[in-house]
Amino acid sequence: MNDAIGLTPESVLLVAVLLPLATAVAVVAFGRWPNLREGATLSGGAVTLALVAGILLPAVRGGGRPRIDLFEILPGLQVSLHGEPLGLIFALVASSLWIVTSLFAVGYLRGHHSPNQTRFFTFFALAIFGALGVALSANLLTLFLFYELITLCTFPLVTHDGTERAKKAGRLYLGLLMSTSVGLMLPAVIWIWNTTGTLEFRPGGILQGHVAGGSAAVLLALFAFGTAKAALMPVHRWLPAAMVAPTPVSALLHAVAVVKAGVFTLTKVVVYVFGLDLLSTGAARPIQWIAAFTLLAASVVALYQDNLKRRLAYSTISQLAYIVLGATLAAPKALVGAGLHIVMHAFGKITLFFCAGAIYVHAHKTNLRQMHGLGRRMPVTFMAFFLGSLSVIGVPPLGGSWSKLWLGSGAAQGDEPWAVAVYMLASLLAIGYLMPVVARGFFGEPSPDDAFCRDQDINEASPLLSLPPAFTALCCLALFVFAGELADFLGGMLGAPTSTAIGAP
Amino acid sequence: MTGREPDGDGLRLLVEPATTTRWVRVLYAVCVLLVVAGEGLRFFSHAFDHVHYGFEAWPGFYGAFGFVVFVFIVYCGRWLRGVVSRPESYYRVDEPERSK
Amino acid sequence: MTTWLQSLPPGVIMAVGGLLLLALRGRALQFGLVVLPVVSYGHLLALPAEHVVQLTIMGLDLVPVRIDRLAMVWGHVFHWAAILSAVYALHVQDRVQHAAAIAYAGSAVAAVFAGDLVTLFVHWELTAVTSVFLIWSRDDRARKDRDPEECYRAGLRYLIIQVASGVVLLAGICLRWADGGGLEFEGLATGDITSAPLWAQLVFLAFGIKAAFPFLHNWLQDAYPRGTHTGTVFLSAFTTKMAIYALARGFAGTDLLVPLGVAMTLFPIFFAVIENDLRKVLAYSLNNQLGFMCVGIGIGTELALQGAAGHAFAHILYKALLFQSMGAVLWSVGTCKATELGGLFKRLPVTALCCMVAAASISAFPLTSGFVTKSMTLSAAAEGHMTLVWLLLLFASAGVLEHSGIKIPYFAFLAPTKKDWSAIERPPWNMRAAMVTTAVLCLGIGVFPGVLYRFLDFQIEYEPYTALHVVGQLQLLLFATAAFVWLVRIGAYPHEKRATILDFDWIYRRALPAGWDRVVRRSSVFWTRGGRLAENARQDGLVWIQRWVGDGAALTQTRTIRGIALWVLAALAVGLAWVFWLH
Amino acid sequence: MSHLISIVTENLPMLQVVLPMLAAPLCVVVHHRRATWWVALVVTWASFANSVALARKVYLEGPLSYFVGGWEPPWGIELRIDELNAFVLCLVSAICAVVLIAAPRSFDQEVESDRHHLAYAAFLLCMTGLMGIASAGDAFNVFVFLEISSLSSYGLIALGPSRRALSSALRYLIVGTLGGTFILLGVGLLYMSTGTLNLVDLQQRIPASDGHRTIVVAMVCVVVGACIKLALVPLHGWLPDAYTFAPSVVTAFLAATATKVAFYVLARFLFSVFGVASSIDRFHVDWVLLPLALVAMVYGAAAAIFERDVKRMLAYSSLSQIGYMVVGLALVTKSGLTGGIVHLVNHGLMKCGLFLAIACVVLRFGSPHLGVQRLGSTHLDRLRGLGRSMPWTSAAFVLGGLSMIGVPATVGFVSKWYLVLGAFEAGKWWVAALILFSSALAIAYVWKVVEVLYFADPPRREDEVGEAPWWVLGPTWVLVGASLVFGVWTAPTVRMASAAAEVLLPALAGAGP
Repeated sequence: MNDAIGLTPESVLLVAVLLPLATAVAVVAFGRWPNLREGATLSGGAVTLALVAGILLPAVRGGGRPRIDLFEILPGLQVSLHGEPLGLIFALVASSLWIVTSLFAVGYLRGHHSPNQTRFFTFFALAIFGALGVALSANLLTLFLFYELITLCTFPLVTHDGTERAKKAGRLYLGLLMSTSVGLMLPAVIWIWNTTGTLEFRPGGILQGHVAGGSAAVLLALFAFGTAKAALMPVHRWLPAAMVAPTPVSALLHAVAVVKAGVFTLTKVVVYVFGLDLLSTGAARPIQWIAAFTLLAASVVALYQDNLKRRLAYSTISQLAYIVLGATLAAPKALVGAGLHIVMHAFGKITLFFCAGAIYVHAHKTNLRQMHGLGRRMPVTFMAFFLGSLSVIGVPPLGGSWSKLWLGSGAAQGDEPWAVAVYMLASLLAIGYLMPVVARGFFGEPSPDDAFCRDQDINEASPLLSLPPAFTALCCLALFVFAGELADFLGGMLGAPTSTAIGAP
Repeated sequence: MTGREPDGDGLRLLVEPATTTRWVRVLYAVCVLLVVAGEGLRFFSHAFDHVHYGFEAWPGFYGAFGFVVFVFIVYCGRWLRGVVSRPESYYRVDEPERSK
Repeated sequence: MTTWLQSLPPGVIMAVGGLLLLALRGRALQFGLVVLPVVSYGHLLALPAEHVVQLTIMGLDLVPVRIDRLAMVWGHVFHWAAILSAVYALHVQDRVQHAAAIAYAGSAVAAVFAGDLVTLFVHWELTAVTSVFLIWSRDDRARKDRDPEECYRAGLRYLIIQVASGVVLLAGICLRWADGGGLEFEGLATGDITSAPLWAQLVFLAFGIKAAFPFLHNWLQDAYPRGTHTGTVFLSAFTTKMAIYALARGFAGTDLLVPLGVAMTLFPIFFAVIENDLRKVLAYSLNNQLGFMCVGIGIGTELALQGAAGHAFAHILYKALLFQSMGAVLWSVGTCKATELGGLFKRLPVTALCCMVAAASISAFPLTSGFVTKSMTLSAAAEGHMTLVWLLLLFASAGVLEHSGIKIPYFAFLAPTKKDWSAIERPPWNMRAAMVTTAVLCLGIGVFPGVLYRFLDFQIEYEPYTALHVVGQLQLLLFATAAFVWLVRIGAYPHEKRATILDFDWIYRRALPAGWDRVVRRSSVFWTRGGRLAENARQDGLVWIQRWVGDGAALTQTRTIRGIALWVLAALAVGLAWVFWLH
Repeated sequence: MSHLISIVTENLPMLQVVLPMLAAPLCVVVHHRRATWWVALVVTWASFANSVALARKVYLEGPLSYFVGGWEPPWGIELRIDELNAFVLCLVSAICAVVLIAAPRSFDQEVESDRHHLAYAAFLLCMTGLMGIASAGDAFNVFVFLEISSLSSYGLIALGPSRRALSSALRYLIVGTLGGTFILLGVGLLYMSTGTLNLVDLQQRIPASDGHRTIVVAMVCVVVGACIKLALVPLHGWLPDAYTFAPSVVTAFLAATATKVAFYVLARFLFSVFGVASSIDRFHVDWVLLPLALVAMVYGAAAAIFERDVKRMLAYSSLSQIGYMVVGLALVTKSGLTGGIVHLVNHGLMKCGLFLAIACVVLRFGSPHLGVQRLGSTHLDRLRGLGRSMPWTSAAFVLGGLSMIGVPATVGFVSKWYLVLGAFEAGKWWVAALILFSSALAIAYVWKVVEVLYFADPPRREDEVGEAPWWVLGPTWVLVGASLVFGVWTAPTVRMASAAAEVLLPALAGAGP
């Protein structure tokens, strides 16, 4: 039936990527009518999600790998899109969270009487355009193209407030992200092109037999630091700085588009460019160590942050390192874990950011020490925060526990027991930096001059602010149940022989 | 919900100084009786035939063991208190650090 | 319908239903609080005695439900404890506490019926994150003992350690699964644990944390005294006994458990003697009781295992009763510090009597539940010819009498005091009802041990009431009591004193943080200095670069014609020199 | 009619040089401001069409020779068009055609009204010279056209509104003449030792004379001369001031063409005339040029970061970008050379667009010469908050800047791709690293302006004038648009550039992409 109306998976690839772009145009066009404008965003998101989930997902699950070549950007190099499990998962996350985040953004920006809302939603849609492009790119060049697009389109979002701090953060954001991608990732891409003559993503990788272990290590390092969006130390500094952005942007940065594009790129490169065999020779060892260090160091730093969003930012750095470590462990299970964690962390972290945003708009509080007893005023928000935290920590029955299981098991499978220890230690640290928010919020004693927390009449934030986090928190619960499906689906990226190695049916 | 419970005057016997001494004497007497009972068992039944260890059959073994152990524990406790006892506020967080 | 109910893991009704309590208040909340454990128990009883549910997900063969004889022991007693504790907590109007407590009880039950390690892990962690709310929750009745800040910190420590146990378990699972091994939760190791595979050792460690092995035990004494007056009753019943079950299921006959258990029976005794907070005394006592069970599991014979199971069964009840009575004191007086109490029996006679029943039970006086269960472990040790173990356990039995049998009732209810308690409120009816019921159960088990053994479907015959056993035990207990009296009379018994007693937790509450602070401070000096150096270097570098290429600097100022010409000539000269040199 | 057409088509190579040359005196004669503009406009667009047609022909039929007046070499003047020339011709005429649209509005403000006809005449003469260089088939005519273009460009620069335009022009005049003299010297020496001036003949005869001292000296002279015109560091001294003080449109025109043609001369002489065997293999000119180019690349970018005058900043950026081109040349690989040549066009497009955007700003504020403010009208502080009042100009600047950085889907990326690829092909990864480092520096200087445009508050409310006229904005966007279009649709530029690279490096033809 889909074929009858011309919606082959191939054409859907293109349409799904272009829809956010069209949405951006519509947002500009409807700029004067806010409700119409938001309607454009939401319907764009809904259609995109429907296309990805309704047509691409079944096609790829059925073993299909739809592919479409768009145009030749350089001789011999096409801008092409393809659908494969890992990318599709990312596309699903991006398009589904786009809708939720947009809803939240409406509540946030209107509640906050923020100026330049049209600009905001335009670049928001453009960022999603970039994210979907990254997710569905069929070769490194296409990926690089969209990767840079995300950086550029999120810059106006990061600096949305236009203050001196925002400007400074924007400078760091753009400077770090672009200089690393241009300075490190681009040469890696060209190096690969020069060595192998192809930039296609192929199961099993394209580098096998072309580069030796040492070169592979250097190449991997170029990718690991070139994708500064993955926030490996020491190229993580943009992330806490970018916290000056409005909270929906932080949510976008942390969950939907930016950081996920970074870790997704790394995972994708490991699977489809390097291939597991090449990396299992120890070429990934240095990056593993750096990821492990980042994982722990960022957690420890998070413990000391009083500003809630900064705390969450460092938590994100740590969680991204989970994925980077998982990807570079180059064991089948760890890769599935990395893919799973992209999803689990997306939903968990976006919940936390929504909550932080709701608290900011409703109670005008940014710092932990001001939030004592706030949970009794905003129970839904804090309950959502609790569930989101548990998912990030990796406690059942929330989705995050499964990705932790896969990652840990992958570490063991890759014969790196220390990595198991690192994962486990990090989840304890995560309790240390997340649970105080819940405990203080619900049970803390508000300070005597805190009229807000002491006022018995004040209640939950507006539905547009409190329902999105509640929804995503429930998604975290639901993901616990559906993680099996996800893992089986992700196993498909490793090809038939390896998917039996991970134990997936 | 509360208040219908009778005052425990009946139990006062337990602690009135005049009666405590009597209770203590009763306790000592029971102890002696128990040793006697143990010896009685030795002679009038075969209970001690099945003990696992020979020393279980010593006259008043359990009683002596209990007494000595108890005194030992208490003296150890007194010694331990000297080592590990700290002011009650030892772990208390300094005021400035406490959240407001 | 039947199949759906049958595949529902026992306890899940409570675990999920507990969350629904969040939406209720008033009568409905009270109703839900009691009905949920009752319904859950009904569900369990309706299930077949031997029953397994299997499930495959992500290539993992899971067994969410596995019902058998051993699990049923815990299944019964956990439900009893849940129902009694729920009744005990009826007067509290706090949705969060109730929801947490019921969900906690439910997940503990579900953990007991987990047939594989992953399912176990799920419930294992659930008990942690639900129970912590019982420590964090506010409790207006216990303000004096529960400084909110201390409770918050203790709760956080508790949660971290509990989840640590979970992640160690998970690490074990990860290692096992990576090898492609099965994850069934049954007989993971036996004999020498040091020669077991690493994953099994990790699982052992995980169980050990929750079972409060020596040096891993402090969360118990740290957190339980900080629970709410009703919350601690729940806490005392589930977490540790769930761990004991897990050890019995996975590590029966593991040699190391015997010395570990002996150590656990011994060291808390001495701390309990000098501890002032009576709920903390009970926490030490709990630790000591766990030691008996560990020894039983370590011995691993049928008698020992059933001794451990029976002991756990009886223990849950009398320990709950002890905490209930202390909770009642807390509710009435607002504190459980021995220095603040004494002579309460006049005002709280029912509580006092129940407390004494519990004290007698834990001390294993004949006709109480402790007598008919604890002695199995000792017998098993004796039958295994473990003389030293046997002697030390006997030693510990006298110690139990010291801290739980005498100290608790004496200092709370009997000790001479000048305080006038006539103004204090008496515990509400539901607390008293729960206490009395529990006390009756303790005595009933003691009087009719056969009923218990049959009820638990024990496979061996054991007769606790032999004349020798009764006389010996009475000798032990009464002579020890006599020693107490004598010591008090000669003034040698240590007076209670307000104090903080250091334990191993000093390491992570004081030493490590202090060391870490020093490291942070040192390194922050280093960082700030290094940062300043780096910043200076950056500034200097910028200045230096600017000096050369900045606006109008040496290299960018407008050139004189002569200057440009000189460069041209130089270029020409260099070029010529270059080519002629190569020529 | 068809006869006429055939005359035109047969004389295409000639026409594109002769037309502007004839139109220049016409402008002087006409003397009317707008009329002269129309004359110039028609001629440049005709030349543009001419170049495109010619390029088409070259690609379809191969290189073609044209003998002026039908006299064959060595006595006549030969115009020889191959893939490389055609490419350069297209760029020059296209830039001329587009820039000229913006000229009148900008001249109205910056050039005294009675000198407009002179400006157009000089413009056309300069174009003549540049087109001539690019199509001349013999070395002497290269020199002659070089002088034509140079002399007229001195005049153009001198028309600038500031008094310093004169001194800059004078400086350029002297240095440029020096460069021209060197080239003349080199050409003379070549003629001395080979007896021919025809480039093709030279190419054949030089290997025979195998490193004759005279030829070596000639090579040095030509390279140094070309490098002066090219403004390769350290021979760049004339450039920043000349670009800064020339009229805005002139800057846009010169920046996009003059240095590019000089690059053409350098490449032509090094690779075709002297040949790889001599210039590279024997005398390792690349060993000298590569370090200089790398220094230029980094130095230009670093200087641009600190520069507060936007026009001057772009001038420094040009130095850096010239460095890229020379790097491509000095790598002596197929991809490197392709990168250098494609960057010649790409940089022409984007830099011209950027300078035209600046022309828009200048239009809004008035020139410093007219004394609106003490601050130069192109000073960074004058751009504060322009993003709001001049959205289209600002957006054009941003897009041009992104291209300068080398963001994918812009022309800058295409150039960078081939340059880095060339560096990898040559096994010089450190060159790749420096190229990318310099790109990272480009982020800094571009973003410095972007921030001022969008995040700074306008200094004074009365400055809220509004957007520049479409007569200037249009060409700006045409160029910026082109730099985006050719960033995605790279087939024409890259294919032409790689064909040109094959002309220069026939030995490497077939290697690489």
